Amino acid sequence: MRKAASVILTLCIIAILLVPVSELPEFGSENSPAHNYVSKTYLEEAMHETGAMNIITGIILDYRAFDTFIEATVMFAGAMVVLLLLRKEGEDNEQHYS
Amino acid sequence: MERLIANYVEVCAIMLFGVGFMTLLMHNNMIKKIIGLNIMDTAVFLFFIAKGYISGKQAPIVVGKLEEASAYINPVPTSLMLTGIVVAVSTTALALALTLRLHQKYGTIELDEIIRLREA
Amino acid sequence: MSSTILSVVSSVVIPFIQLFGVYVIINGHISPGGGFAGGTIIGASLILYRMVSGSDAARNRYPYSRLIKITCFSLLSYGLIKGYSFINGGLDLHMYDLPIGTPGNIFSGRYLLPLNIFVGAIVASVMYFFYSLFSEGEI
Amino acid sequence: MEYIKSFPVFALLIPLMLSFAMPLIKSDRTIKNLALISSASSMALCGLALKYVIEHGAYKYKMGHFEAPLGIEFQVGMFECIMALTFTAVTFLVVMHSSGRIEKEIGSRNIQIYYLLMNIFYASLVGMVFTNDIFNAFVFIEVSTLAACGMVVANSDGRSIVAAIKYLVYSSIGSGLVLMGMAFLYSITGNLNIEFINAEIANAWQEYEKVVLISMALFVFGLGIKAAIFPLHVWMPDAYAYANNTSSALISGIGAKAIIVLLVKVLYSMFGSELVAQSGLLKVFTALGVMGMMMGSVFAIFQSDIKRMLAYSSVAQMGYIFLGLGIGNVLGLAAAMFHVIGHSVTKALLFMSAGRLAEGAGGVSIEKLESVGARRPVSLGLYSVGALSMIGIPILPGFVSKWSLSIASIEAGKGLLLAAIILSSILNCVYYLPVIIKGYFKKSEGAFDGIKFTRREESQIGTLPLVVLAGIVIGVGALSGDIINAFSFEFSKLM
Repeated sequence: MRKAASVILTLCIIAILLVPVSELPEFGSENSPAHNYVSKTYLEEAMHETGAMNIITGIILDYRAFDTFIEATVMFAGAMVVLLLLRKEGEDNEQHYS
Repeated sequence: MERLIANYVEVCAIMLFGVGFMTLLMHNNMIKKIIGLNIMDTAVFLFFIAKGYISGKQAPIVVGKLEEASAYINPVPTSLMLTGIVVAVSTTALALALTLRLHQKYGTIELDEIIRLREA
Repeated sequence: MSSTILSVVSSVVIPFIQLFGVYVIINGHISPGGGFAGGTIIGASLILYRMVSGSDAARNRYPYSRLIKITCFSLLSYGLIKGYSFINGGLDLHMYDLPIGTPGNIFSGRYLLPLNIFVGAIVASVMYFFYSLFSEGEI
Repeated sequence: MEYIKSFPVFALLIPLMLSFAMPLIKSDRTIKNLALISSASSMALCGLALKYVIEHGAYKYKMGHFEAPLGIEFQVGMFECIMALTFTAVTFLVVMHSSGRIEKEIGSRNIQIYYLLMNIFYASLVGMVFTNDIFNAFVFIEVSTLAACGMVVANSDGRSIVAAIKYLVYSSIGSGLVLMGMAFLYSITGNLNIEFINAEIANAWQEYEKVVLISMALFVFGLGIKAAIFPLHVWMPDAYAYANNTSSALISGIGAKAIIVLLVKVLYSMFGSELVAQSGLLKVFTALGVMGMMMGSVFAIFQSDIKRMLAYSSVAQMGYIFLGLGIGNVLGLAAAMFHVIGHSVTKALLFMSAGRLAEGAGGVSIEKLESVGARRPVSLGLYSVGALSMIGIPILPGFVSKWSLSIASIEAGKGLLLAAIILSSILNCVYYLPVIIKGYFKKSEGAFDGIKFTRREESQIGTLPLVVLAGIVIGVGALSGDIINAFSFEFSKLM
């Protein structure tokens, strides 16, 4: 019973999500609204304003550096929680610091 | 309807999302649930990056001379998905660590058995 | 897993993997790659070293205390550099900023190079943390 | 040059930087003091930012050198500053209260990591309230989920691990839906800043109508799972009940509330209120709200464990908030946001005092709480302050939000909601009053032997934050008039 219910639920979620896909601009089309002035400015200005030849690095480390800072905290928090969970007895503090 | 065929990558992404969601709901084993979560995350990343793609354009890395903006694809979705991937990595690592602790505590990772053990 | 073939081959291969990882981090703002990709490569080489030479040798070479110091130091300096530029930019103070330099060479881009190095260090040690905690429960 | 403009950024950076420094510090005492200092300084900075906004009005703060559509920016307005001040004040008092009792709750090995996660948790909530960039808000949601998950499993007992896994799986589904909604939205608007998306949606609305509706539905469902509205609340009771007292006070007090603040920002300043009204979302909110109020209270009545009862009462209060969102007029929204503040302060007080009662009675089940007043008079007194606010006794915030919600529903012509509010208040009494009555008036045999009737229960330092929190609850009730006016003025611009 549970399996049938989850299959039906998933199928109707897929159907609901496919409705807007049929309205989205074509895949790979030149003039879709997503490629507006914001991405054009990134492409043109990134090299002059941030000095990065790799525009993606320019975006994540200079334009949207706050995003990447919080995301480094995500990684750090994930590592700390895994450390909290899987650390066996006598690990962290007792170890002498070389 | 023909737009669905034109947007075949987005349709595959949504199918993948459905597959991941169904794996999540159908299986009781924790590892399979985590696999389902990963499939869902990958589907969302595929969908997001597919929106940034412009056919016939090159990657937004300036090689030699900076060509005009219309020679490159849209860089924003790719840079966002870098963050999304790291978030997915941390969430999966956390879920696997919790599963390991579950196994140590209850000896099984079947969620319905654990709930039965807890009730008993 | 400590057969001689493995240890010999890995002692040859690991330096090159780490060199490649450092290259990917250093050239993050010029060629494809960057902190995340390079960090994962270096993390993989640490994991390979731990696999081949066993956890005791790995614990002496990459002890928990040194790794947690590296991670915290790079997170703190990322926060300080970027905090400085948030305040500096947000309030339009125009205080001193590193020069952009000519886009082609390595020391160009205001804070891109140090930030890439810090992010690479964080990602490498976190990947190594995940592996050693999952396999033995201690670093 | 007013440096005060950058105070919200400092309020966020200080806890993060201190949490990065914590693994290097070895003595637990320093770590507790650091956590206290960082939450106190965040609270002070948010207070000063609020004072600046009252005098000079709202402003936008660009993070770094780049303006809005390219870089990320903070929207520092009256609504955000009041919410951030509430969250940091509750955190400060929870941290002060926890410093004496954290060893008992989670043992002494994980203190360092626990306070680290607590710092990251409330810093991400402050960030979620201030940020004006939708993808930045998504990353903040993820950080707060991971940190909250870490805090739930800190006491490493089997049930909290199962609760944490359920919590993580549900919020991963939620963030997957939110990210999918963002992908749809980005594909038709092209930028990520909330105001700019609002402008783009205005002209992309006719052409891509279904895409906007579906992305709004995805946002509501994704954030709804994380905010634990009624049908999607399944993960919440276990997570709150089996976590230790400090984490459940913090996560229930401010965790779900920041998601509600984000939902309001997404709906009203990104999609626009006429779009929300047009899309029939208000009817969904009203239905969810009424169902949540009723079913949450009904579940809470049948609970034997006091912390699970409080968790289900959170579901009922979330129903009130969504009822306020569903009414659709300015007063309804202002009343809902006032209820967010009132509930976050009261729920933190309730969870902390319930934890102390459980220690006094030696168990979480409500039957054991008979005549616990003899052993824990102060905690039971504070618990009853929170409970009376929940029931809706005048002067306390619970009453004010119920009162303004009913006025708003009459104004909006939906008088029927009045019946729901009154019925749910009666249900609230059914499950809050017995604990107070049992504690004070019932006398179970053997309850009084071996107790010297001293007024002081244990350390005075421990009860100070609770008394201050009870004072804040009463203060919020007293100040409710101008808080609601401030919110109504703020939301009238958005509506």
